[in-house]
Amino acid sequence: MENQEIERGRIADFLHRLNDNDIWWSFWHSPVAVLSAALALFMIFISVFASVIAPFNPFDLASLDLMDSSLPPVWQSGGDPRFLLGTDDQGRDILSTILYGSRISLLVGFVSVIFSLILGVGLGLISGYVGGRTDAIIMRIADVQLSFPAILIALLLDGVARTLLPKDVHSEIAIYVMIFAIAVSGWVQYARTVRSMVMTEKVKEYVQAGQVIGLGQFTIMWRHILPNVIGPVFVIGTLHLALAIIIEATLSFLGVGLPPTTPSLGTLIRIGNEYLFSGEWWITIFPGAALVAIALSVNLFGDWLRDAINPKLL
Amino acid sequence: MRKLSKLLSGVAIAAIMAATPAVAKDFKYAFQGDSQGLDPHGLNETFSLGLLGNVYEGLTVYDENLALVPALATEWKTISPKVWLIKLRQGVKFHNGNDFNADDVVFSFARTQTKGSDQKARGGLVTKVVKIDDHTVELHTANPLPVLMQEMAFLFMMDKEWSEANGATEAANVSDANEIGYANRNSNGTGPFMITSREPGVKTVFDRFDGHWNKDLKTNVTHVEFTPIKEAATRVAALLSHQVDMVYPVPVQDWKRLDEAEGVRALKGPEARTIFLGMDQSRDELLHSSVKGKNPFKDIRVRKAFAHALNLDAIKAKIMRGAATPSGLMVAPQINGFNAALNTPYAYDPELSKKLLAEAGYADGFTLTMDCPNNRYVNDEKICQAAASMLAKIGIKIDLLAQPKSKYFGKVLAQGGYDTSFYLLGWTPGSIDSHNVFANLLHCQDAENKMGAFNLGNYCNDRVDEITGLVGAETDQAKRQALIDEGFKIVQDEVGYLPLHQQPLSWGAGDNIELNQRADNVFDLRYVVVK
Amino acid sequence: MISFIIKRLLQSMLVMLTVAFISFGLFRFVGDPVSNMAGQDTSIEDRQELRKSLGLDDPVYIQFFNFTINAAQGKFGQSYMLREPVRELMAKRFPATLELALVSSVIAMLLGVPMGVYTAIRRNTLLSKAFMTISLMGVSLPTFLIGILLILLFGVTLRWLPTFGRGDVVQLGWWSTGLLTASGLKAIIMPAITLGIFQMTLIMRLVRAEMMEILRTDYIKFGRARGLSNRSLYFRHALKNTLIPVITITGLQIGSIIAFALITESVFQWPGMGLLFIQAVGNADVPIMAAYLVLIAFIFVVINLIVDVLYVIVDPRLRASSEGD
Amino acid sequence: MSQLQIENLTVEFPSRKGDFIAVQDFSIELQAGEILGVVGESGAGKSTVGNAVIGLLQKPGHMIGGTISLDGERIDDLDEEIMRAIRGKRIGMIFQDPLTSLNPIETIANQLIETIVLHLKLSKADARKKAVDLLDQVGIPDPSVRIDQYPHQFSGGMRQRVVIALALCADPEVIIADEPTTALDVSVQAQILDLMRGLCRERNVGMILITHDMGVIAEVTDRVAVMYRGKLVEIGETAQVLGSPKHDYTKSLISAVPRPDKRINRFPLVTYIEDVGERKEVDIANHWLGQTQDYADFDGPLLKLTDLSMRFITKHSIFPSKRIYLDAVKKVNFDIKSGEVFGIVGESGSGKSTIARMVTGIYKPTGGKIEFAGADLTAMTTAKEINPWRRQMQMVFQDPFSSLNGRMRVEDIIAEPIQFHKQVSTNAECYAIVHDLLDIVGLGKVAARKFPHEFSGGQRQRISIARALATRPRFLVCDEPTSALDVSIQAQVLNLLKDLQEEMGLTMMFISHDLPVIRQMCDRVAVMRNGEICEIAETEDLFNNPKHEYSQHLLSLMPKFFMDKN
Repeated sequence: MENQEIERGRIADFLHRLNDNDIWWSFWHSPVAVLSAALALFMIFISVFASVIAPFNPFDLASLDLMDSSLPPVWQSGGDPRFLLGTDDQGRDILSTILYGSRISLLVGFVSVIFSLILGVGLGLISGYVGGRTDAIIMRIADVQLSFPAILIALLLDGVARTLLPKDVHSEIAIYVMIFAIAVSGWVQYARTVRSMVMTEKVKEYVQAGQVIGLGQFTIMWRHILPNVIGPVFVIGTLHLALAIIIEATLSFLGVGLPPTTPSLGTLIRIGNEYLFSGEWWITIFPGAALVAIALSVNLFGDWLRDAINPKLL
Repeated sequence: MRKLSKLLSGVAIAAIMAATPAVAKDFKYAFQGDSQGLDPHGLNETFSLGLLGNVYEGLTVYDENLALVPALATEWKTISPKVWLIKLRQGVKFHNGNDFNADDVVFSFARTQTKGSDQKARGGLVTKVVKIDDHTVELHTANPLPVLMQEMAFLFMMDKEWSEANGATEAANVSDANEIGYANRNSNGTGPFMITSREPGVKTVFDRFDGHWNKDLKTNVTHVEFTPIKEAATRVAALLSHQVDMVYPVPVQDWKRLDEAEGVRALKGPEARTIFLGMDQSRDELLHSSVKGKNPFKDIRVRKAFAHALNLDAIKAKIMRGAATPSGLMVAPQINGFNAALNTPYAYDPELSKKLLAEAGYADGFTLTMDCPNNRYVNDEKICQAAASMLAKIGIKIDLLAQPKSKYFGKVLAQGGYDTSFYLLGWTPGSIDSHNVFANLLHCQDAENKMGAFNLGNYCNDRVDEITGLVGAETDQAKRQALIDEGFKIVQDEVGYLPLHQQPLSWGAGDNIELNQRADNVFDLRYVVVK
Repeated sequence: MISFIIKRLLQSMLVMLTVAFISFGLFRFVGDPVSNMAGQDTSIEDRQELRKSLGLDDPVYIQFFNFTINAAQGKFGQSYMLREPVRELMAKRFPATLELALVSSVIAMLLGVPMGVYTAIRRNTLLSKAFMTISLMGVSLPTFLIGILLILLFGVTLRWLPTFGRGDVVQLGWWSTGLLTASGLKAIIMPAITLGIFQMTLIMRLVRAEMMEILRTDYIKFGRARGLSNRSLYFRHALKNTLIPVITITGLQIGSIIAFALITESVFQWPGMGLLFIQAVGNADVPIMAAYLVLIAFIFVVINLIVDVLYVIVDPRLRASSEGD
Repeated sequence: MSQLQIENLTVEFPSRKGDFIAVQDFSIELQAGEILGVVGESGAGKSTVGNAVIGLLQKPGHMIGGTISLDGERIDDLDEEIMRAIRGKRIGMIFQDPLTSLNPIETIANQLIETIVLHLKLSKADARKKAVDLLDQVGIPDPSVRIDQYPHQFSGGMRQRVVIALALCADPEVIIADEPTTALDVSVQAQILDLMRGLCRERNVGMILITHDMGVIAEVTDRVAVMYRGKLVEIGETAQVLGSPKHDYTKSLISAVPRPDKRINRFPLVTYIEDVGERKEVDIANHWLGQTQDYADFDGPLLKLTDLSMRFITKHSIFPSKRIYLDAVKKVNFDIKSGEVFGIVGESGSGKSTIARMVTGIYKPTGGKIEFAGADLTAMTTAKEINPWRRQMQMVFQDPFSSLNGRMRVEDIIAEPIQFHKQVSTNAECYAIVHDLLDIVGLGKVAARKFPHEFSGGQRQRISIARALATRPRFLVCDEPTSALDVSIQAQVLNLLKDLQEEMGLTMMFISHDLPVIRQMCDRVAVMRNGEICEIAETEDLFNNPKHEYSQHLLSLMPKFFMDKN
């Protein structure tokens, strides 16, 4: 009972604070931010519940019938009412595949961003706080990695994983390989941002206050510095999410991404690209639009967030 | 480069223009890859050999209908089962003006056996070359070999003097980082075209060789530019926008677009390549399967179940857009030894498949990894996907491992230890004869005698092995055909392979271009006419 | 200054060695070059022979040692795929890629800088918001999609621009340029735009952020209080300060543009290093892949060095501190 | 006629939480050659007045009433173009921070010449000649050489001279100087003020001098206007306003200024001063906070520094011989007795803060010994060994805005040291103590669940003090605890520190650059310069009879207005 009281008090407290919060306020007063967030949430929602919403399960090979393949959307002549947006070359329902594909794209995006965020923030914290030789080594590695764009690194890692890992398990682990590759290619930006922020934060007096109390380095980093540098990290994370989704699509487009039996949006676009000239535009255009919708909404939101939190970030 | 030289020597060019026939015709074409160097004894690969076939010539050549016709040899006959007497064409000149003679033949055969050569097998068919006179040679083989002259169509003759003068007496050796084979970057053949400039992977320019022995060639083309374009969409776009006159291959689904578009057309034709699925029938346990302790493919009921689960007509209609010929045999109609009577595909009957599987003890199916190339054959990966979904319907769960050809072949071929359980492969017998199929695909694996090297699943039947030997040596056509039929029948009954179809040739060209689309997918400039 | 440069050079060498190691190490285990070099009829013994002659049977460290020694001399051996010396292949392809990268950088700069300045000065105008949103399209549309759409529109439908290749090139010594012929200029338009869009977005946003930051500084406020005109404030004082980081980042980006170009090159069949690389990956052509990686790292290191030195020249604050050496 | 006339100026800043009136009904007149001070605490609206005059109000602020006239002509309603011609030409402006007021990538010459050419239409060569003259006038040695240098090659004081030259370069009639000396050290400050006064007199230029510093007002202004919350509360001759203020606010403001001339027990509390925390009386003797029995008694100095040194590397190099060092603290020795308040005074860079940071363990000394209650802290290496001692000494920092972690609630900030040192067993107990501490420092329990940004500077400094007290320390280091605060708030915080010191019997090390504050707070004082101690003396002795030359110099720079008054 008493706990409930306290809890209610806390919620009221939170709501009050939220109402008072400039970011929250500016969010509700920016139509672009609201719209893009709504679109992003919508895309996330439909992909999370893809298995409920989608009329078919395109990953279930036994359910595909080759004779249903390459059907146009319903409103075109030859369309089949079962397939709202038409079918692809293997008879997969495009709508269902987009839903499942978005799920994969978002999953790859989110998990790889979280991966590289943890890696980058961790290394950035250590680099910025400890300094000296540790810093030099970490930043040198970052420099080397920066000389190769993410797509190249992901291409390499993917290639290596394909060669080194047993082939049987390949299609099952392809998605993890992809996540790992994108994650590893993205940590540098977090690390650099966090590092430079830590360098400015660590000379601030609240950090010294922690030292005077006797707190250990880890506690100071974790409890004091991290919460103060995390804001911009989320901005980068948001923008990186869009980038990760695009990298995934590009890798899949280049044919080193996810296998066509479990197509992501990028794989679908690659498949569809082969049919652009033959007039089966729906195989490319609908997944393409879905991809752009996800990337654009996430980017617009991230862009707004950047302006709200720290316009100096890139 | 060209531009500059044009600028510099306008007068000279005008003079040449006046000298050459009034009709100077340019022709541009594109393929998905480039020739791997210009050395005629370099890579034994269809496209490279096809491209070089315009520059170099063998003793024989295939005509537009894949019939063997004389080229540098005018006559040949066996003077004993293992010895062939060859009359060489007279008055043939290399591009540099040297005469072609018997010394060049002896030299060329010797060159195929040098370190960097990839033509060792083909050249090795001939164990000895004896010069009789300047325009007569004897070829000795280890065994009686009726198909020898077919093989000679892709064994190109080089100029001994030129090779010696330029240090190109050995085939280009890729292992030496510093020494670049001269013949790899320069050419001097007897063919109707000579390469005048080349940037590997970017552009190769051919000009007509006026001194060619055959003045009756169909082509009126004098200048050719070849560009590799890797992306199919870019390639088709290049044709659609008339930046090139001809491209190949064209995705089958783009035929409609090409036919509808103004001024271009799709060229379709049957290719002599048979696409089939193979199964590992020799290991006691499959390398990549959920079934442990036994090999389901050793059970003919399982092989049959697979055979009846595949809907070849659906693959033809949907994936190949109607452009394939479903096949019941391992050879195409163009191949010597093909018998239409035997060419009946397994019937599509998934219910039967389920029943067979249940009988074999796999009522719940099993999981299996399928190896598939994704850039080698027409729609190769899509066929595998379709097969996977068809097999899924009878309870077989396929994990599809589709890879670029380099990785695919590295895994499934001999050098990868035949690391596969279930795979898709395509085969065109280079000699356009069924014997090639028996030797490579149907014979038990026998590394020692270089037999069955591409029988990846090691399908093995003693009688078939026996037939292979007999067919190779049999010269009586009727007897030979009977042996071939017997062999194919055995393989068919035992479901040794799952033939799918002969894939189509799929090219695209401008309406003003007349050309010959040969069934072995070789594009021969000799038949190109620009209107 | 000299010790600064020496320090930088040492660092660069370390970077190069690392990259050499990585590129060697990674590619040592990717693909099987032998299966590419041998045709389908080549016997197993011949394949073994080939492996041996390529040195693929040596211990790994010996292979790496040989690799590094050769790489330092620019010798990467022969391409398995094209049977040409990699050094010459790269030299032939390099101008195409560099021209593409430079033209797209120039396009990105010419569009990105004014747009960035505009959006920083007139933050709340409609045009400014339109720029911001449109520029986001540049990072939300995958490069390959942009390329395909451009080809469809301008190449196939309108037939204004060539859909592939470099057009006619003119040879200036060993350098081949497509910028001196009409067809070459036409050919570079679409690939350069495709490649430059991402860059343009980046530059525009960078300029905007820096500009806004600088417009808030005291010296701009003080300049205003002295009655300086907006033009002088924006372009003489603010933009000049803005351009220092912008040039740095753009410079550093050239390295990654060159590498990033591989997608564009592959879509437009642009005969550059990226195309070569993609083809090499498909064919497990180790020498080309290794050379490409090392070359990219080398370009990066060189640009880095140049930018560092330029930085010192442009920024008087740094000049003073490095003079102290 | 007055040169500059401001009548009924009212400036509004609209915001989503309501419109904020920054300046209300403000009227002053400035005569030629006169220096008019505008004084007030932060947020009083004094800078807004200056910005309004040159028409550069920060957006979205705007004038909603009143007029501004220059030589009888209205200038507040002019077009931007015409106004721009007035800025710099007729009204010059000087800002607070000389380090950021100059474009770092342009030479001084370029910046001067650009402005001169713009306003005086001279040729470049003539403009350059004039620029060199100007630099000479503002006291920059060797001006013809130095003019081609970049701003970073000048020291802070020299840069402010350049800024003044820039403000003067078009011979304006009026100068507005907004806190022109706040960022400078005392000795430099005096020189700059002298220079400005001289230039105004010489050129008969009127100047509005905006500052929060009563000392500066007393030093240079002829008349002074006192602002409080956007309104003008009092204006008059400087001597009259400072000597016998009429308005209550002025009175409280002046009384809050620490007196350099004599030591008083407590600063008088004046009702007009905001931010007064109602201290709730807590019986400290019987409270947990008073239970400091676990400290062993110790005879002799509580803190003893022996040859304490700190050397920083300012330029790294692989070769030791090429490294450049800074000796921030050079072999310093002193003792602090139990219960004493020991002051350290010195200008910026003298090493006083470095000593504080070494004592509290933020920096590791490069030489010497720190003994605390007889234990050699410098010899301890493990946290376990040193933490019991850490608990006994705490620190109050200078900047109330950065010394509190903005992401933590106030109660968590204060609870952290208690929890870390495991001084109580339950969370409930801990937070009860935290609430009492908040009462003690005059914030009350209501502050507990808020975040630091919801508090003003003075309140934050109270939180900082509460945190420092949370470990029941017996030694407190205060590093410039009030230098970032307004003078009235400073008085509050200093009173609080004095109260606490007496109630808890704390020993204190009090660091400040402000001599009057030192005099009010400390029992003994060390004067530091360049990392060395010049003199240690009883406070009163030092102020009455400084022995060291540098001490004498420092004392001579003290603002004189109280001395004049008496």
